[in-house]
Amino acid sequence: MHGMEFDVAHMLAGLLVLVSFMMLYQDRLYALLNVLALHAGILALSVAWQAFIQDAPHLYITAAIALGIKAILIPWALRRMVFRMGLHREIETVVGIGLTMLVGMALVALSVEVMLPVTAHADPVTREDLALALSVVLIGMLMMVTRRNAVSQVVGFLSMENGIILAAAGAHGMPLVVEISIAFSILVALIVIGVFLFRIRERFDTVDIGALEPFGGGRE
Amino acid sequence: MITDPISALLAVPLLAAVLLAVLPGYRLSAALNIIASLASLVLALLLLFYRPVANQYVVVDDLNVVFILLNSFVGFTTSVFSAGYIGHELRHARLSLRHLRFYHALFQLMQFGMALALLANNIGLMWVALEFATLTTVVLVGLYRTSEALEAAWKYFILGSVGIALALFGTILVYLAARPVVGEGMDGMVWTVLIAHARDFDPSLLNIAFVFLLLGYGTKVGLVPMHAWLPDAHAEGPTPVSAVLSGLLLNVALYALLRFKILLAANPLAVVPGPLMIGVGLLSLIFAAFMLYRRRDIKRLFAYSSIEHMGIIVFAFGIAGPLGNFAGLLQMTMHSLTKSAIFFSVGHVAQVKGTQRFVGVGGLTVTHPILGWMLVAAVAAIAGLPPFGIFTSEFLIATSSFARAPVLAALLVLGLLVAFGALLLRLNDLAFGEVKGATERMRFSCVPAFVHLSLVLVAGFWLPAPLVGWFHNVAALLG
Amino acid sequence: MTGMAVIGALLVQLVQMVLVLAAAPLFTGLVRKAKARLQRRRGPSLVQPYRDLRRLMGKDVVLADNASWLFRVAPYVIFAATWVAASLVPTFAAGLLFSSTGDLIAIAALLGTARFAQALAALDIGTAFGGIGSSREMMIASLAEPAMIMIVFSVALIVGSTQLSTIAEQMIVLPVGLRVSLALALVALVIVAIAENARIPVDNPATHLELTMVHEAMVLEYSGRHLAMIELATWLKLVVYVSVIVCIFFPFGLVHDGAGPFAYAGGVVAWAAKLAGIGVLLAIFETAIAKMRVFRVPNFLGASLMLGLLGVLLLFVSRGM
Amino acid sequence: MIEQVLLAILACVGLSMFGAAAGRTAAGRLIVYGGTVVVSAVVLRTGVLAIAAPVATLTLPIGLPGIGGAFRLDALAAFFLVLIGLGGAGAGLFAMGDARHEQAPQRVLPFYPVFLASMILVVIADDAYVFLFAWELMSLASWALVMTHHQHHGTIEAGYIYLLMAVFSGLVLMLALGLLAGVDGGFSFAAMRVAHPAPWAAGLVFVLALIGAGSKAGLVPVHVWLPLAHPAAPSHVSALMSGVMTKIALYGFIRIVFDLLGVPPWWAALIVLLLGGVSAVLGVLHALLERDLKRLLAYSTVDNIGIIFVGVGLAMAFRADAYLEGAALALTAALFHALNHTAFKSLLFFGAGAVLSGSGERDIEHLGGLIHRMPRTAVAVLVGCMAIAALPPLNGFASEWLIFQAMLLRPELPQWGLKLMIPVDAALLALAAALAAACFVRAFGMTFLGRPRSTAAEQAREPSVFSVAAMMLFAALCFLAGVMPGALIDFAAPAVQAMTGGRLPPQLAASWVTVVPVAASRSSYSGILMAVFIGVSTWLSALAIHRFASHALRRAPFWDCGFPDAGPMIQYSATSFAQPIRRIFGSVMFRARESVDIPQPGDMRAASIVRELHDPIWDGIYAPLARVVSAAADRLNPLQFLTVRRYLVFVFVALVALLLALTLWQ
Repeated sequence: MHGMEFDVAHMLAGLLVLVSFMMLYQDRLYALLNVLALHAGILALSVAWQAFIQDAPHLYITAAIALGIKAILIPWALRRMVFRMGLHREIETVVGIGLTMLVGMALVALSVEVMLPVTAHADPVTREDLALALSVVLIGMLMMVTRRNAVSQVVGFLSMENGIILAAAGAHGMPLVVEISIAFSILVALIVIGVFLFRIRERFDTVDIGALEPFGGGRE
Repeated sequence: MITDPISALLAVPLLAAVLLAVLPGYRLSAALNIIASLASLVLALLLLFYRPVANQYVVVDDLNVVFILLNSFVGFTTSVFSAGYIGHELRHARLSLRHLRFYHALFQLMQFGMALALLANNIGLMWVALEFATLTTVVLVGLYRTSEALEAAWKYFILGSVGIALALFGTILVYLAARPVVGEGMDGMVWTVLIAHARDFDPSLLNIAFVFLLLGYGTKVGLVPMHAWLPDAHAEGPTPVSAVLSGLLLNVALYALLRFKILLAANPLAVVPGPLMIGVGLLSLIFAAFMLYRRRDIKRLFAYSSIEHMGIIVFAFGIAGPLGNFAGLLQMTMHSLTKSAIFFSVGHVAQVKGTQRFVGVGGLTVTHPILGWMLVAAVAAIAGLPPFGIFTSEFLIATSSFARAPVLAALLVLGLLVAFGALLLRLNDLAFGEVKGATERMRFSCVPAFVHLSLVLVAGFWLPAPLVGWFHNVAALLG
Repeated sequence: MTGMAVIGALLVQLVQMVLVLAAAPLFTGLVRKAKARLQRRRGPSLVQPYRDLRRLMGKDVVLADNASWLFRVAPYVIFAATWVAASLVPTFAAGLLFSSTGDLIAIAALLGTARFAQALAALDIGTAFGGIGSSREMMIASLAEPAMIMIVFSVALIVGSTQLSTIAEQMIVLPVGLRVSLALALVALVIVAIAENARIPVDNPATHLELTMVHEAMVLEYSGRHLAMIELATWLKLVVYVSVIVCIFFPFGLVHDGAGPFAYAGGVVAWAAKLAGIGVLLAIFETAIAKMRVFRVPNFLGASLMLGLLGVLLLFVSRGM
Repeated sequence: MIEQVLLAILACVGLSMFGAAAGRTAAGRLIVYGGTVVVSAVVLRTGVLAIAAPVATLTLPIGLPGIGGAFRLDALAAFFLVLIGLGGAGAGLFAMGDARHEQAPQRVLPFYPVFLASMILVVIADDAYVFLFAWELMSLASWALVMTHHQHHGTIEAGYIYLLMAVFSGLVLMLALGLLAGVDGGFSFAAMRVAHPAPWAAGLVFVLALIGAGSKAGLVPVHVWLPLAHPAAPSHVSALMSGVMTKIALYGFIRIVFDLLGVPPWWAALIVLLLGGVSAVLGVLHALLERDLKRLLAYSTVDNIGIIFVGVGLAMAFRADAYLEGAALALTAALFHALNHTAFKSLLFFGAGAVLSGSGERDIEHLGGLIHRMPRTAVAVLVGCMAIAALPPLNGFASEWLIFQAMLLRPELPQWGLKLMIPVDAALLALAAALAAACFVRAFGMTFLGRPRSTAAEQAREPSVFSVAAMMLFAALCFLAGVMPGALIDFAAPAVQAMTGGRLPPQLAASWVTVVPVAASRSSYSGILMAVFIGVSTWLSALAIHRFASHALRRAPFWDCGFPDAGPMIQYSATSFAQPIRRIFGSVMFRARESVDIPQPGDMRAASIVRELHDPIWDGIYAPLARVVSAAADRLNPLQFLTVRRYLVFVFVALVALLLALTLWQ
C-alpha cells in the first residue's frame, strides 16, 4: 500500500465528510441541491481513485453511475420538481442549524470512536475509510431526521447512501459493488418518482396530526 | 437446468410472473397462480429428500430448508385464498383487471424474491433478494391506490429504504471483517465460507456489523422502534398480502438476522448478540401489547400482534440455548401458520361485513358460526392457549427463560398477559355480543384457514419426530 | 366392658336423659318464681310450666293456610336435636355411654341444628314477624358461635380434650395459674348462654311486644302441641347450657361411671343444688338489668368473643406453650 | 388402569365432536350427556380402585416435542378422579333433564365433554407440559361454556375477566414449574421430585403456586372472576365449575407444594392460613348480601375454598415441623371437606338450576313458596343447605369438625406466628360457619318458604325426572358422607399418606361407628349415632304427642297484626333479612350505606330504600390495575399517529444509542 495513494483516498473521503457538513448548514433548497451534486461528484472521484489503486475496472462503472445519475440527473430532477411543484424554497429545520452542526460533530467523533478498536490487521485504509464513511452515513441520516420537507430528506437519503458506496468501494475486492450501486440508483429514482407522483409535499412531515387525518395514522 | 430443484424453485415463480403479467382474465390467472405456487411447494418438498451441493450463490441447509418449505406452503394456501378473495374484490369493483395482472405478477415475483433470499449462500445476494421482495410488497401494499394505501406504501418504502441502507452497511462490514481471513473476492461473501472461518474474524468489526444488521433487517422484521411501517402496510394492503407479510416476509427478514447471529455466535470474541436481541424483543413485545388496546381496525390489531410475536421470537433466540432456539423456531413456524389463518378469516369477515373496523362487526358466532368459531380458535391459538401449537413454544420460552433470568421472564409474561387482555377484549366484540353489520352469506371456502389451524392444532399435541430432530439440529446451529 | 356393665351404663344414660327432660320445666319455673319474688310478686307456682305443657297439649293446633310440612315437622326436630344435645352433657355422672357420640363442638352444632329448623319454620308462613325473628336469631347466633368456639379452644387447650367427660375429670385436678383464662372463658360462656337462650338483656322471654322480641317472634305462629314441643325444647336448652357451665367450671360432685347407686344419688343432688343456685343467680341478674336494643347486642357478644380470644392468648403467657 | 382414564378422555373428545355435529337434536343432547355420565362413572370406578393400588405410570409419544407426555395415577390423583367422577356423573344426569331448557345447545355440547376431559387430564398429568396444557384447556373450554348466553347482560364481561384471570393463573404456574424444572428443563414431575430447589427458589415457587392455583380455586384476593363466571354459565356447568374445577385447582396446589416442592418453610403455612380464613369470611359475607341465587352459591364457594385452604395450611404448618400425624389429620380434613363441598355445592347448583328453569327467576327477592310447587326439589335443596351450614349429622359438619380437631393440635407447634394465627383462624372459621347457616336459612327461606313474591314463582314447575334423580342422589350422598365419615377418612388415607408421610389411625377397624382422629379421650364423633339418636328421639316425641296430645287441627289465615289481606310483599324480604348482618359487618368491610326515603303522608310516590356496597378487593386491587393499563395504552397510542420523519428519528436514535453502547462496552 503506497503512502500517496492512501493519502489521496483519505483526502477525498475527508472531503466527502466536509461536504456533508456543508449540506447540514444549507438553508436554501437550490443551494442544497448544488451541494448534493458536489457531494456525488466527490464520491465519483474517490470511487474512481479506488478503481485506479485497486485496478478494479468495474469500479469505474460505479463512479460513472455516481457522476451521471447522482451528480447530474437527480439534482436536476429535484430542481425541476421544486420548480414545478412550487415548494417554498427555504428548508424548515426541526432543530437549529447550529445545533445540528454540533450533533454532526458528535456523530463524527462517535464513528471514529466506534471504528477505533478495529484491530490493525484489518488494514488502516479500511479503518479510516470506514470511520469517514460511517460519519457520512450518520450525518445523512441526521439530515433526514432534522429536515422537514421531502426534497431535503431525499437529499439526506442520497448522502447517506453515498457514504455506503464509499465504504463499499473502499473495501478491497468487494464483489457486487456495481450491482449494489445500480440497485441503489433505482431505489433513489423510485423515491424521487414517488415524491413526484404522490405529490407528497410538506405533507411528508407535518407537525400536527390533524393534517394526517385521512392518512394511515389518522385511520386509527 | 430445471433438473436442479433449486434453480427450478427460482425459475417457476419467475416464469409464472411473466405469464401472469401478460395473461388476461381473472379465472385463468388465479388458477395459474395457484398452480405455480403448488409447483414451488412440490419442489420445496423435493428439497427435503434431494439436497444439492452448495455453490457460491445458493445453498440448502437445515436452517433454510424449514423456511423454504414453510414459505412455499403458506404461499400456496395464500394463493388459494387469494383466488376467492380477489374474485370478491372484482365483483365489488375494488380492483380492475389491469390491477389484477399486476397483482398476480407481483405475487409471484415476491415469492421469487423470498425464495432467493432464503436460498442465497451469499450475504450480498441475500440482501439484494430481500430488498427485491420488499419492493414488490411495497407496490402490492399500495395496490388499492386509496390515499391510505399510498400513505402506507410510502411509509413502508421510506423506512424500508433506510433499513436497506443500514443492512447493506452491515453487510459491507461483515465482508471487511472476513476479508483478511478468507481473502478478497467473492469468497468474502459466501456464507458457507464465512461460517467456516468465523472464529478468526475481527470481532470489533463484527460487533458494529451486527448493530447495523439488527437495525436494518430488524426494520423488516418489524421490531420496535423500526416497526412503524408494519401496521399500516398490513391494514391497507389486500388481505392476502397482509397474510404473506406477517406469515412470510417477517420470517425471511428474521432468517437473515439469524444467519448473522450464527456468525457472531461462532466467534468467541464478538459481543454476544443475546442481550441486544432480548432487549429489542421485550421492547417490541410490551410496546405492541399496550398498542393492541386502542385499535379500531381489525387488520391493524393483528398487525400489532405480529409485532408482539416477533418480539417473543427474537426474545427466545436471544435467550438461546437448545430450548430457547427450539422454542423460537417452533414459534416462528406456528406464528406464520396461525397468523396467516387469522388474516384469511379476517379477510372473509371484512368481505361479508363490508368493513374491517370493529364498530361494524359483532356477534359473528351467531351470524356466521363457522367463520366466527374459526376466528375464536385462531385468536386462542395466537394468544398461546392450548390445544394449539403456540402454547408449546411459549411454554418452552417462559419456562426455560424463567430458570435463567427470572426478571426477564416475568417481563415476558407481563407482556403476554397485557397483550392477551387486549386480544380477548377485541375477540369478544367480534365473535360475541349483539349482531352488528351485514349478515351476507359467505361465498367462499374456509379451507385454507382450516388447514392451517388443524396443522397448528396437531402441533399442539404432537410433532413428527423428523421435524423435531430437524429443529434440534438448527437450534444447535444457532448456538 | 361386660354386658352387665353395658346395661348399667345404658341405664345411667337413660336416667339422665329422662331426668334432664323432667327437670327442664321445673328449672324455668324456679327462675320465674325467683324473679317474681325479687319483684315482690307472689308469682306462679314452681310447677306452672308443667301445667302450661298439659294445657297446650290439650288445645287444637291452629295452622296457617299456607303452612308447609316443614312447619309441622320443625317442632319435633327442634325438640329432638336439643334433647340429644342434653343427653351428651354429663349432668350428675361423667363418662356416659353415649358421650363418645359427640364432643362440646358437636353439642353446640346440635343446638345449631335446632336453631336452623326454628329459623326456617319462622319463615315458612311468610309474615313480617317470622322474618324479623329468624333474621335476628341468626345474627345473634353468628356472633355467639365464634365466641363458643373460642371458649372450647381455651378449655380444650388446658385439658387437651373437647370431650366433656374428660374435661370435667381434668378440671377437678387443675393446676393454679390458669384460673385467669378460665375466668374469662366462664364470663364469655355465660354471655353466650344468655344470648342463646333469649334471656334478658338480649331478649325478653316474657315479652309479646313484637318489635323487641326475637325468639317469641319466631314461634308466633305456633300453637297447641307444636308450641308445647317448642317451649319444652326452649326450657331444655336452658338446662343444657347451665349443665355445660356447671360441668366445665364446677364439676364437683360429678360421679364416675361404675359407682354405686348411692353415689349416683349424691351426684343427682349435687347437680340439682348447682342448678338451683344458678337459677337464682340468673333471676337476680335478669331483674337487675334491662333489655338492650337489638343493635347493642353485637357489642355484647363481641365482648364475649374478645374475652374468649383473650383467654386463649393468656394461656400462652401462663403456660408458655 | 391409567389406560382406562385415557380412554375416558378420548371418549370425551369423541362426544364433543358428536355434540358439535348433532347438538341441536334432543337425542344428541341425551347421548352426549348420557355419555359423560358413563365416562364419569368409569373415572369414578377407576379412582376408587386405584387409590389403594400401586402407582401406575405411562409415557406416550405425544405432548412436549422430543420428550413426550408422562401420565401417572397415584393415590392423590385417584382421590381427585373420584371427585371428578362424582361431579361429572351428577352434572351429566342433571343436564339430561335440565338441558332441554337450553336455548343454544350447540354452544354447550361441543365444549362440555372437553371441559370434563381436561379436568381428568390435569389430574393424571405427570409432566409440566401436559399439566399446564390440560390446565389451560380446562380454562378455555369452561370459558366457552361461560360464554353460552353471551347475549345476556354482563356475560361478556364475566367471560373476559374469567379467561384473563385463568390465563394469568396458567402463566404464573408456568413460571413456578419452569423454576422447578431448572435451567436444563427437567419438565417431568419425576425429575422435579428428586431435584431440591434452593430455599429462595422454593419460597418463590410456593408463592407462585399459591397465586396461580389460588386464582383458579377462587382464593381471596384472586377470586373476583368466580362470582361473575360461575353464575353466567348454564347450571350444570356452574355445578361442575364450583363443585369440581375449584378442586382441580386445589389438586394443583397440593401436587406442587406437597409433592414436587419438598417441604416449604413455615411462613408459607402462615400465608395460606391467613388467606384461607379471610376467604372464608369474605366469601360468606358476600353470599349473605347477594340476591342472585347462583351468585350467592358462587360466593359460598369462595367461603368453602377458604375453609379447605385453612386445612391445607394447617397440614403445611405441621409438616414444616415434621409433625406428620397432625399434617395427616389436617390434610384429611381438607380433602374430606373438598369431597363434601363437591357433593353439596353441586346439589345446590342443581337446585338453583331447577328453580331457574322451573320459574325462570334466580333473584330470590322474586321467589318464595316453591316448597309447595316443587316439593322434591325443596327436600333435596334443604338437605344441601343443612349440609353446607355444617349441621350434624350431615357431611359439612363432619369435615369442619375434623378441621377444628386439627387446630386443637396447635400446641405442638413451636412458631409463635402460627400459634397466634391458628386461634384467630378458628374464630374466623366459626364465624364463617355461623354466617353460612344464616346465609342458607335466608336462601332457602326466601326461595322455598313463605308466599310467592311473583307470578313466576307462582307458576314454577318441578324439573324433569333426571334432574330430580341427580338432586336426590347427591342429597343421599351428603347424608351418607355425614353418617359414615370414618369410611371416607380411611378412603382418603393413602392419598394423605403419600402427600404428608403420616396417616391417621384406621377408623373403621377401631370402631365402625365413631371417628377418633387422635385419641378417644381427646375427642370423638359418631355421625351415625347422632343420626340415629335424632331420628329416634324425633320419633319418640312424635309418638308421645300422638299418644297424649289432641289431634285436632284447624286451618286459618296467619296472624296479620290486624292488617287484612296483607299481600306477599309484607313478607320479610331477602334484603331485610340480611340487614342486621349488613349493618354489623358490611358497614366496615363493604362500606355499606343505606338511604331510606319515606314520602310524607299524602305524597303518592313509593317509599324506597337504596343500599350501596363496595367490594374492597375490587376497588383496592383490580380497578387501579385496569386504570394503569388503560392509561399506559392511552399514553402510547399517539405513537400510531407520528409522521415518517419522526419514525426515522426513532431508528436514528436507536442506531446512535447502540453504537454508543458498543463503544462503552469495548
